[in-house]
Amino acid sequence: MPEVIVPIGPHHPALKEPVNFKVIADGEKIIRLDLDLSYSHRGIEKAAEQRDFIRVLPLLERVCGICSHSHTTVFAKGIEELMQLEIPLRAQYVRTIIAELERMHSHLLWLGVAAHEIGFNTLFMWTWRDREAVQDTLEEMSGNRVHYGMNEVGGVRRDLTPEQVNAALARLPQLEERVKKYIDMVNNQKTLLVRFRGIGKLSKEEALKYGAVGPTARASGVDYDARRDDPYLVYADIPWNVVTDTNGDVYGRTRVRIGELMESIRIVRFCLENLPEGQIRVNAPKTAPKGEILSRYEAPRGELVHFIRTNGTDKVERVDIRTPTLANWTSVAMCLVNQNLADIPVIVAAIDPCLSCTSRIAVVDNHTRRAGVITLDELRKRSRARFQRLE
Amino acid sequence: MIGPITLDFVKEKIQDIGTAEQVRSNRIRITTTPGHIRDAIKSVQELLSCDRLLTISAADNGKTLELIYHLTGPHRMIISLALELPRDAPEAPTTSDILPPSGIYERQIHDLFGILFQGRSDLKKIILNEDWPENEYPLRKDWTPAPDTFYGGIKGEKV
Amino acid sequence: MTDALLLLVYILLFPGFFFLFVYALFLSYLDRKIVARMQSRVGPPFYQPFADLIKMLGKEVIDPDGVDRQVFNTIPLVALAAVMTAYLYVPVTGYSPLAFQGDLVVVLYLMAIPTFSLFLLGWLSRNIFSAIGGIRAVTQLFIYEVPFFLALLTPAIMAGTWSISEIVAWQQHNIWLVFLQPIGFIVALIGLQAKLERTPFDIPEAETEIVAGSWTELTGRRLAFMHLTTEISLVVGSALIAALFLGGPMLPWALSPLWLNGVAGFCLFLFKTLAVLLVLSSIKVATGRIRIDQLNEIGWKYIASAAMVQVGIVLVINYLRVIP
Amino acid sequence: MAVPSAGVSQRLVNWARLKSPWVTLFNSGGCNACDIEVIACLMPRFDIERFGILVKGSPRHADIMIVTGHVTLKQASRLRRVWEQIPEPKYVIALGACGASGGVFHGLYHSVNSVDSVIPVDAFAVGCPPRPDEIINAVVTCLNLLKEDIAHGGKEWRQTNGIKNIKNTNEIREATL
Repeated sequence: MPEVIVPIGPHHPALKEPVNFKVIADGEKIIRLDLDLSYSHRGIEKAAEQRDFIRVLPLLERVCGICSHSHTTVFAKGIEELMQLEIPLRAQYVRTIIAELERMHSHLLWLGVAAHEIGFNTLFMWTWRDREAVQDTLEEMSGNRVHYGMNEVGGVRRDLTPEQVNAALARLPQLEERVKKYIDMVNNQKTLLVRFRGIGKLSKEEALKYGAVGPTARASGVDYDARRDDPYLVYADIPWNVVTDTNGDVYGRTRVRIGELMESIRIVRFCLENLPEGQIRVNAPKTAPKGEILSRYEAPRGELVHFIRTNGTDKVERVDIRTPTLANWTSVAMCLVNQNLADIPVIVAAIDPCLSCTSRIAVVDNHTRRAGVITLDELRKRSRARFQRLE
Repeated sequence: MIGPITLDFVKEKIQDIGTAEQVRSNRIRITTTPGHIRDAIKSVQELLSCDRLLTISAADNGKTLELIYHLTGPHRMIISLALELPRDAPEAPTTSDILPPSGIYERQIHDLFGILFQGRSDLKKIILNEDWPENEYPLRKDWTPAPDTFYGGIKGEKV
Repeated sequence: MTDALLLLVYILLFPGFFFLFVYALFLSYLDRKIVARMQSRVGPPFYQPFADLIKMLGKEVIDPDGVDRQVFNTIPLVALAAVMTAYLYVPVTGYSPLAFQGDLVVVLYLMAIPTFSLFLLGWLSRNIFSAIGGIRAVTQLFIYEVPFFLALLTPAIMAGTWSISEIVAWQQHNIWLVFLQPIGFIVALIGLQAKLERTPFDIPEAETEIVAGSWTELTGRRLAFMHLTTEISLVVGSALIAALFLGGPMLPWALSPLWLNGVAGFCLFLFKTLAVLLVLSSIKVATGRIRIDQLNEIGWKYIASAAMVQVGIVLVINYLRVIP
Repeated sequence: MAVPSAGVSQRLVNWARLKSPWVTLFNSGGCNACDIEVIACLMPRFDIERFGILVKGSPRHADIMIVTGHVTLKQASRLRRVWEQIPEPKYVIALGACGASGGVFHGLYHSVNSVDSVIPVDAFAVGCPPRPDEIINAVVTCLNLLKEDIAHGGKEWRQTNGIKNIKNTNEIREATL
């Protein structure tokens, strides 16, 4: 069978962050996955070594447009620990609120994208409509819809006014109602079930073995959540639960994300209602002492790790960013094996990858290495084979 | 499942592999050598029940290149296995067969630092573009773009 | 002489091609508007499909590398011509002047041509997305065409004629066939949705999987003609269902003077096609895309057997002469 | 080329071009914040379909290309290839600070900095990322530009007048070949 190259999704209106991967397929079945990350490689890690702590935060914020707060929080948290800086409680609460709002907007976005992948545009539109409520809250609090710029080393840059808190609280009940509706839809809507159930299955052992993180791992019953296992901000002091599921497929990942939406609403409500008074930042020293730290953070997509090393100057010596998507690729590569080609978008979307709108999937047949377009004979043969299988 | 991991417990288990020190309440750093890293990972997996790899960090400290494997398990203790490699011929054995997730990190580190992982045949470019010149590793401290080298992009137009 | 002139007016102006273009664009607008409103959006302005069409006609035509230009230019025209011809046999104001015994079969045949054109375009495009889109289009055709044909032939068996206009006339004297053949009606609706490649059967042009399927390499005029073809197929398809199952453009009783019959029939035509469109749009809004192997399973297991059952029921009814 | 006293059909086409701008989205290696804001434009809150704007997957169907983000080395050649696939008349919008100058990524080793060093850009939208209303505004700006281009009979007038930093498209095509 000649090599068939299907670069799914140049200008993909749904997926983010440029990543390209080749799918090595045997006919209709997938054998393995090959990855190319160079489309969006910018050299942020190098640039971070050349900018001081004040200037590096806006840079890290732009690692990713969806988890922008995650990257700055995990970095600021690490640097503060190296400086042995205790940041005020109010600042920690504000960071938590923004973090959970970000999780909400990311999960709503994901649900819409997953629906779009299976052509269910109505759900796509609805979730993104409800996402606007979260965006409004974030915009009121931070002044921007996507890059919030809330963090600085030593605290947060903007305080929450009582009006902002009340406006945010007023939006939550309706959002909660909508999320409940989505829970209902995901459990009952036929086309969603048909396309999500049993797709991209990952057992608990496999999830552990291949290092899946975040909702992908939790959907397989792996009970890991950096918010609980390595508590940061105020997660140790507030009531919330880790959501897990045992399905292990796309359906399970959807359920975990919707469950986390409910938890996030709970956390945000608790934090807004119990927002302590006080300072929002402390003065941070310009330089950090020599040291190294592994800073962990549960971003919407999974565990985000920054390995930071300082050398006594006002710049980091090294910051190594491990994004959740990178950690999840190995498991995606595994759960795509033996799946149908048409399920690639939804399985890939199920880990909520940060992909971009560039060529992404290339199907390469394993038997021959010849590149080219399918010939008519081939096409005939294929459709005949297909047709025989139908009968 | 084993009990809470303490420094003494770790020291006892890995005494012939390297030296351990507690660097944070939940992190123990073990300094080892490239020759021991596979054994170290195996024993950390078996004796300390670390079932997941957080990440492999690479760093250039000016004199040597460092690789740090961060593993954790149900006990929530992070075990960091650090090793140093010489700058002129940085080579380490691959761990992708015993730790499947490390495959992708190894390719990335190979691109950015030029560390060769013995036993990997598929260390092709993953994070730098296909026109990137060989033997240029951007995250090394002494690397700066050479003015006349073509790094990719569009030929003929200097941007 | 006047007859010939009238026929020419019928074919070219009203209710012929001119009306067809206007109505096709209008239905396309309405479809988009309904979908937008159901998704709580505002939706496009009324002239949108027209503006899109004109713009596409005015765009540059790009020939993909290594493509036979002549064939690539011709295929969209063939598809357009096929559905326009099919329209002439569908009764709009009461009775199609071109009707003959067997025009139902001709219409069904002509309606299949756009799918084959898409397949040819996809294969000729030398683009992998288009090729896959083409394969999927044909695969899908094999799945839905049999139940769709069966469902549309049951009215013919029931009425004992192969002419659409006569089936309409039969319903005028007896009863709407939707009451006698509800299964056939549903199968026909599903088949039409699949034929028009709308969600949940938009597998051949699944945007998130294969960009735009066979459409990917089409530009300018070719794209415009293919768009027009799908829009006209929507008119023909809904008119066909309205004629075969919903009594078509005829009142159960005759009016005098005679021209009033035509006007009433035309109003009924508009009303019934809009009703069919509303159902089709609702299906589109309420579902996601299914996979081709799932469609295969559903199509052969349930839809085809439902159509078979319907044929059986009709044969039994005819045999027992329940309806004279 | 159209002249101001064009015939009815040409005037109709000009009108249609203004009323039906189809957009294709290209992420040239940015942080995807701009992308989600473009997608947010499709949503009930902003609903650009009411202006006749559709986001199309295939560049062959598009009139306007929205480029998000600075251009990475790898994406530069792809960006130009995709741009060449769009049929004339075509317009390009560069979104955000990165699209204009590279923004926060200016001067990084894997970046060519700005979109207009690869393809000619007709409109820039400010912001990091631009709000959806600003993106809609950028499309409207493009349409106004289109109107002026129609009045002048082509894009060439902008080079001589120096109104917009537009490079000769032929020049760029030759450079690629």
